[in-house]
Amino acid sequence: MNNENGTLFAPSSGRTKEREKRRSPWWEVWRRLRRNKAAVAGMSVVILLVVVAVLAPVLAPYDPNQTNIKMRLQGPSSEHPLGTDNFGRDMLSRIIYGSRISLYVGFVAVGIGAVFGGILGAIGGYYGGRLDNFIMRCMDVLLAIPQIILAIAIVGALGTSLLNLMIAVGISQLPRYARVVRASALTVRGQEYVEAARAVGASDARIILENILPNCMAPIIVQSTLGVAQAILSAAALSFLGLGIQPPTAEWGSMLSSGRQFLRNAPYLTFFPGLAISVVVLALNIFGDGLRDSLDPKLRQ
Amino acid sequence: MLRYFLKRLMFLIPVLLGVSVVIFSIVHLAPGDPAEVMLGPSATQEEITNLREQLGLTKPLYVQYGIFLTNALKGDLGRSIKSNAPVVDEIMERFPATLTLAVLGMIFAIAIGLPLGILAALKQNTWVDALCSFFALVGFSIPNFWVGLMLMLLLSIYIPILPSSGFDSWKNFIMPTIVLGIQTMAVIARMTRSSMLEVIRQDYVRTARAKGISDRLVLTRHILGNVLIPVVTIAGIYFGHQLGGVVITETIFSIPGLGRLIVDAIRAQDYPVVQGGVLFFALCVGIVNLLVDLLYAVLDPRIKAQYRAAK
Amino acid sequence: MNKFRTAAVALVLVMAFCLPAMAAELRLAQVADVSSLDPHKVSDIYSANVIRQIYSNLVQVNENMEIVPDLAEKWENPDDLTWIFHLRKGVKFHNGEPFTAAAVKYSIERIKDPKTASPGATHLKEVASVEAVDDYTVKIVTKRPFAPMLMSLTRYETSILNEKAVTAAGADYGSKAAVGTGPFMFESWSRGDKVVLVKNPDYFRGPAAIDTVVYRGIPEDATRLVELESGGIDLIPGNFPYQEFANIEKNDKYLTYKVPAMSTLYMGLNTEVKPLGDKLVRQAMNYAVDKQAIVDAVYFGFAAPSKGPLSPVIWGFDPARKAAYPYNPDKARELLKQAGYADGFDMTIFSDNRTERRSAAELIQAYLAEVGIRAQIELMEWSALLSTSAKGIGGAFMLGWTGTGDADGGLTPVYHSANIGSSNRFRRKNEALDALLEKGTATLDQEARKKVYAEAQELIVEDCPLVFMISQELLGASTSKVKGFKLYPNMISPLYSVTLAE
Amino acid sequence: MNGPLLEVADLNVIYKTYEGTVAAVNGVEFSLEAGRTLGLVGESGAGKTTTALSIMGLVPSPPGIITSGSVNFAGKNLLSLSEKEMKKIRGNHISMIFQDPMTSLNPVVTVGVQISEALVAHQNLSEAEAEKKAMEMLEKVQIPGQRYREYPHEFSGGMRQRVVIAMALACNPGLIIADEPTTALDVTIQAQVLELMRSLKEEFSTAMIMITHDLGVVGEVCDHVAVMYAGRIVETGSLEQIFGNARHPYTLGLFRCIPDIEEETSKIRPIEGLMPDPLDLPSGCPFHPRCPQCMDLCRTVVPGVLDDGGHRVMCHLYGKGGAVHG
Amino acid sequence: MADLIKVENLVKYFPVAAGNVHAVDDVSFAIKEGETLGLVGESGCGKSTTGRLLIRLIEATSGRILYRGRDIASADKKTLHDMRKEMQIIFQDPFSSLDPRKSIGETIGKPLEIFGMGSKREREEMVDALMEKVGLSPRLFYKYPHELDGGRRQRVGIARALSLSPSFIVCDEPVSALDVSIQAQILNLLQELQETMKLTYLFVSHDLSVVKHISNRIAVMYLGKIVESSPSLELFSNTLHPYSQALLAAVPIPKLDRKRERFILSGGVPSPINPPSGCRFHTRCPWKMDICSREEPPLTDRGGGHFVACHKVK
Repeated sequence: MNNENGTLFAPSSGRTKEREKRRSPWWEVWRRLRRNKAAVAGMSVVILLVVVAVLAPVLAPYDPNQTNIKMRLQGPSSEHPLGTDNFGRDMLSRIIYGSRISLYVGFVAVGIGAVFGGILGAIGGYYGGRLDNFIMRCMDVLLAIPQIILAIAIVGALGTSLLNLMIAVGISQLPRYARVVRASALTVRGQEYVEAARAVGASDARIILENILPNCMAPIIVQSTLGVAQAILSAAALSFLGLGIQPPTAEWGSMLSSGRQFLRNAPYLTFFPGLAISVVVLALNIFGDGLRDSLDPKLRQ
Repeated sequence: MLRYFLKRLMFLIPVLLGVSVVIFSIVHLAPGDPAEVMLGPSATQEEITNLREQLGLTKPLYVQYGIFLTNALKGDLGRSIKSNAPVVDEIMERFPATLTLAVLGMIFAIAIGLPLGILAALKQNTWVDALCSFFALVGFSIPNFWVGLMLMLLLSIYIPILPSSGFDSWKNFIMPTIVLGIQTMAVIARMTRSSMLEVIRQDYVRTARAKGISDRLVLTRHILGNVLIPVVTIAGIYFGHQLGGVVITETIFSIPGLGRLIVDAIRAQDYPVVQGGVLFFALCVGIVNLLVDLLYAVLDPRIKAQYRAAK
Repeated sequence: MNKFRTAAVALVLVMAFCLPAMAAELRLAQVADVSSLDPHKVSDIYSANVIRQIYSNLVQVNENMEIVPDLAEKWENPDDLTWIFHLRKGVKFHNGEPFTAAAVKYSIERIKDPKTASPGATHLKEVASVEAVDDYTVKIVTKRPFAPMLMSLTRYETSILNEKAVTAAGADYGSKAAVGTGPFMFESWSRGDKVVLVKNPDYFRGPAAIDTVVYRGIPEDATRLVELESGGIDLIPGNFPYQEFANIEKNDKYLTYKVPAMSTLYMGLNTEVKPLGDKLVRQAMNYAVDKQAIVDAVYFGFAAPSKGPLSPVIWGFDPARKAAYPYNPDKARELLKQAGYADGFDMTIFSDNRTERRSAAELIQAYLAEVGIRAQIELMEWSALLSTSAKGIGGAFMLGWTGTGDADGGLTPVYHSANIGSSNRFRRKNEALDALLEKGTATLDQEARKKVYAEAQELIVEDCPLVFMISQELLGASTSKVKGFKLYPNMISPLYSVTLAE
Repeated sequence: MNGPLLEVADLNVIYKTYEGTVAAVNGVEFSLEAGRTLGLVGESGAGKTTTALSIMGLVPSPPGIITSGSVNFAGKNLLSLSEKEMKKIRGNHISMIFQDPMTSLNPVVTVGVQISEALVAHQNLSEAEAEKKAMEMLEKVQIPGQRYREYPHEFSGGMRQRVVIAMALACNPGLIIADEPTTALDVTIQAQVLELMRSLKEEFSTAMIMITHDLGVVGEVCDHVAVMYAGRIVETGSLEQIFGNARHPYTLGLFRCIPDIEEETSKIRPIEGLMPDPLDLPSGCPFHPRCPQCMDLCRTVVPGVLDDGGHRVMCHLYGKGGAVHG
Repeated sequence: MADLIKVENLVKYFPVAAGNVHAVDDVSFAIKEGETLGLVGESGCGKSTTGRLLIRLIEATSGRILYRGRDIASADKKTLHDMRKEMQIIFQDPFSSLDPRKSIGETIGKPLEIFGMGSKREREEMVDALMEKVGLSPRLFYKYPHELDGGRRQRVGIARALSLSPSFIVCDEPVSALDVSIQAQILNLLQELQETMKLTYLFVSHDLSVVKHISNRIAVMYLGKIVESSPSLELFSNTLHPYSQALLAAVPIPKLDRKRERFILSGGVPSPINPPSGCRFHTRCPWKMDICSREEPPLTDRGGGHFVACHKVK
């Protein structure tokens, strides 16, 4: 037998060797992403939105919840660029504050969906067999119920609140993360480097954590970006149906919903919140598309 | 092959069972009580208790579920608490509107989405592609309820040429079809484009081109046949999605469909209607998936062979 | 032969021209489709409207909410417990069956039968027995002197049904069949969409002027309005969007209707929740909210601040009453200080998602904030709100009350301590009030009753287990060709006298 | 016909990518007589496939651009033909066999249709006639004609490659370009397919360009050999000239890399170093960084071509060097 | 030299919908310490499965694997873990065998980390030494696989396998995905390492010339069975089994004037799900006799350690 403990490879003379700079695969992704003009534009809008959400108190010209009956239903003017609603609240301020809720809902709902869906998918994909089968059948059940109806039922059961809305949207998105992660876990599991890791004695937990999950990240990230967009849409749809956001919180979907009764006299009450949702979702989708292209190993060659 | 489909049909059973358990638990978990809704705010405790008993709501939940399940197996989904009409009748009376909408939406989505995707892929990296792709992306991103309201504003209020509610004439269907189909249209266009681009790169397309056959033949025979498979998959998935989307469309355009029935029932805690309606939706989704599988067999001989081989 | 042919052609032509004019069709849009046409099984106003056209009652209310004869031509009280009704003769059900006292007995007993589980049973809970003295005389005996009896019998829930029709249809009664003695007969119901009624040529007051009535359910305010404008419907009998009313009033293409409603909107307070048990706090809250602002903002002026627990159109309303608790934030702050809440407190307002209630809650929240009360709004499904508030909700709740049209129906269920746990959602026991309410029910002398109720109203305003809000107005509109439509305060307007002009 | 069937001169192809410009083919020149077989040998990335696609007019564009050169086939410069005219050549006068028989057949179209469509397109045959001819072609590649209506998935790998061969031969083209036709196959199947190709080539007297990385395959089927390295043909000549008297250090290196199965003990001597980065080709002779006989001259000057009785070498060792040929 | 590894009646079936895939069906062989056994055959013959079974990357259906006399086919988890230090594997595909999200240094150092050898710093230095050993510049420590060409990646794979200084390495087609010039470099490297580190190889390949070049003994597999096995040179000078002969004849040789008989098999390899009865090769065998489809020929010694499983060979 050879020398024990790998002493054959005695440490080479000191750390004199110069190494080339570390450039992680993410750097590569970023480089490709940067070249995609549309993706950069989408990302900029998303970043802008985050900035707006964070700086809402600074940016908003008025208190979003300050009612002023005398000033209600004023069309866009220099004083109120986007007009006022039926309580005389400034629409611009409400839309600015609304970005907070939309982003919050989007990210938390996706967080819920991605974490639980991802765990279920990774377990199913790595271990396979009956466990996988059971998990996937459960996902089938969730998929068989139209998303929005499932979400309505969940909100109905848990009660109307922002948190419950996020849970409902998260749960209804869960299957897609489970499926995406499972699919890539299945692919990764079959890769020789996973076999190699087992050959050098890595445990299941180590393989899942160090090999499977990092290599599933690309689809998870892409799916999550697009998922945030979808979650914002779903949450807005639920708010539109009158579920989820407590008044007087400024939220785009519920603003749109309550503006609807003034569709004839004050269409700007529905127009602007809808436009805001569209722009954000569009930006996220464009960014997600760009990210997908940058992460796609097929385009890497 | 028939056996394969019968088997697939059997696989629907556990899914439907799962759906019934999930939805039964969710609706019964909700606070509130259909008896109270029916009797209104003036009801006395006694009246509520009496009605609850009449409705069988005083029994333990598992017993209620058992009763529901045994009856459901006999094709009896119970009677609506609100209207006392058989749930099956309620569903069947509203299903045609929903089905019409969903099918029209799908036809719209395919009729617009498919050519759009093909065009974009054929003109890859030109302004035509950019325009088509952007159009699809916008269709994918704008909230459909907003589209509905804006269409209504434009076509019923500003230029009043289309009715804003009801479903009596073909005119009634134009706006709802667009609202319902727009997202699917976008998805199909995107899927068609990416699938086209993938197929175009395939060796067999290069082989076909190396044979010197016409571009039209390459497109129709060698590309489209293979493009359609993922497109059919996504269309199938979105058909189910559209069934959910009808909730919004039906609300905006006051169309008496299944989506609104279920949502109203959820809100009124009309348990039998919720359960029956959701189960029916799940069944539709299952059947559509099955049809998609059948379509695969038509489109792809490999899959057909698999079905044949499956026991 | 030739002549005959000419005549036939002429006839066809005349018919062709006349047909559209002859088949006068009235199309109405309500907020929702009906849920059932079995009067004993429903409790929603939209079904009630259709039921009102199909069925008759022993007695009815007119547009001033006064009791008038319907199937009963006259009635008397031989003693405090007995009601004798003399019925109209020669009345036929839509299925051809004659209307007799047996039908009355059957209908009342069906409502009272626990197996029916009728939401309307509450109105007849004091009835001890019904007896058909002869074919055209009915005797009803109550358990105790029950003054609101007549008002109860005007309710759509106590419509008179035909036993044969009910038995024949079985479980499908109300969805596939509905047989009454009213001016219109049930023709068809496409679920979720519309109900079609046709005129009853044998109606005992003579056939109605319009041939067909189509009730549609259009939940969206905007859509309903667009439909009226585009000619899709002729009439919106109530629930006209407030924000649009001023515009349409100006437009002479439309007729508008406006009456004070029987219903009131209030914010109930669970008096078991701290500090809402403190009367000073409750009064402070009443002073803190500017009700006129809610009238303006939410109802666009089509409402009035409440003068007490009853709407002015309810029988028994004390006309001497002034607005309860006019807006006075200083007084509110003072009262709060007095109660030991100078720094205010935190509370929750529960509401369902109906626009008016939610909007009112938002404004209330803003006004309460001005006196230091930090209220949070929590939206719930209607069913959850009903259920939770009956069991004792954790704060205030937005609710409306319509009652029966009689002061008893407007007060007893909501304020009598016997109803704590169900319809007394304030969970407030006031023995003096209980006594007054009981007395009001038992006093058959109407003038004496009014005094009792005036006292009760004062007591409630003073004790205020709720924040009084507004009494709203009912708004409706139609195209100008609709003639003779009257909007009733109870929102159940008969269409018998409506005609359609060319 | 006079002169060679195919004459490629000064062919240059680049690919424009985000990373930069890849010089895939650099001044390739060769010719091929009717009925003869040329082996185009080289390692991956040498530009073999791009050369083939250039002849077919199928260089994917974007990103590929043919910057200069001519491809004379039967007297016509293919590079100057319109797409429409090119379509008449493709599959009719020149056809191509791709590497992977698993992916070069359309999975949803029957093999019969895939064979007959070229016949319908080029030979004015009716569907029925084309079907009959296609069945004959199947028989020719030793597949029963009645399997005409089957789909590719019903055939094994070796059979699929035979279908592809039938497809390529259907119109009896003057030239077949076979791009690594047996690389994806097992050795015993490879032997079958090579044998089949050899006999069919005789029967149809078709010229062929055999693209391969396997010198053994070249030895089995080719008359002429061209060795490619980094987009250039570094050595070309008859089979005897190359196998018997290889001169370019790269060609020599290639032979030394392969373990000799017929010798008792074999020594292999690898070519040191790596293939050059196509984005950044070395100056001078592209092989110089790996060349054991590298001279100063090699580092700066692209060697010219020395022609010795048809045996052409592009190396400074054999010429005065300096001038780029042509 | 003693047998380092000895395999007895190794069987591996993969259950699929249509039955069992007979991937490896009753295979026995032994490898002497410091030697190389070449396992050759066409795709799907079970050679790679055999390699993986040997180091228990997949579990055998039945059979014994003796490593230095110890049965490791049934070793428990702990023993298995320790065994990893002794037995390693080099994979075929230099693309999929390296985790794209890990730098070269991490990949090579991972086994050391798992077995807790040295401090982080020491491990890094060991990795540097390993990299030099396999001809990689330690400058590449932080490079990621996608930045390297196939040959270098394969060197990374080799370095990873060597990091625990094993005695036995399964080389699963280590050069078949490489260009010829690189292939030669790797083959030489493997031989060099074998000499300096006294390694024992199981060399799995479909390429007869490569196998011949590197192996001491060669076993030819067909449809999950070893049909012939003999010392390397003997196999080429005295090929006995008809399949081996066909395989040998099929190899194209880059030489002029070769004198070889044409021997081309007809048809393809039958399905391993329901392999042919008797001798599995009988469906393609030019010498087929009646007995061949009925009885399975045993693998018997024809002298000098030359085993063959054929009814015809006497």
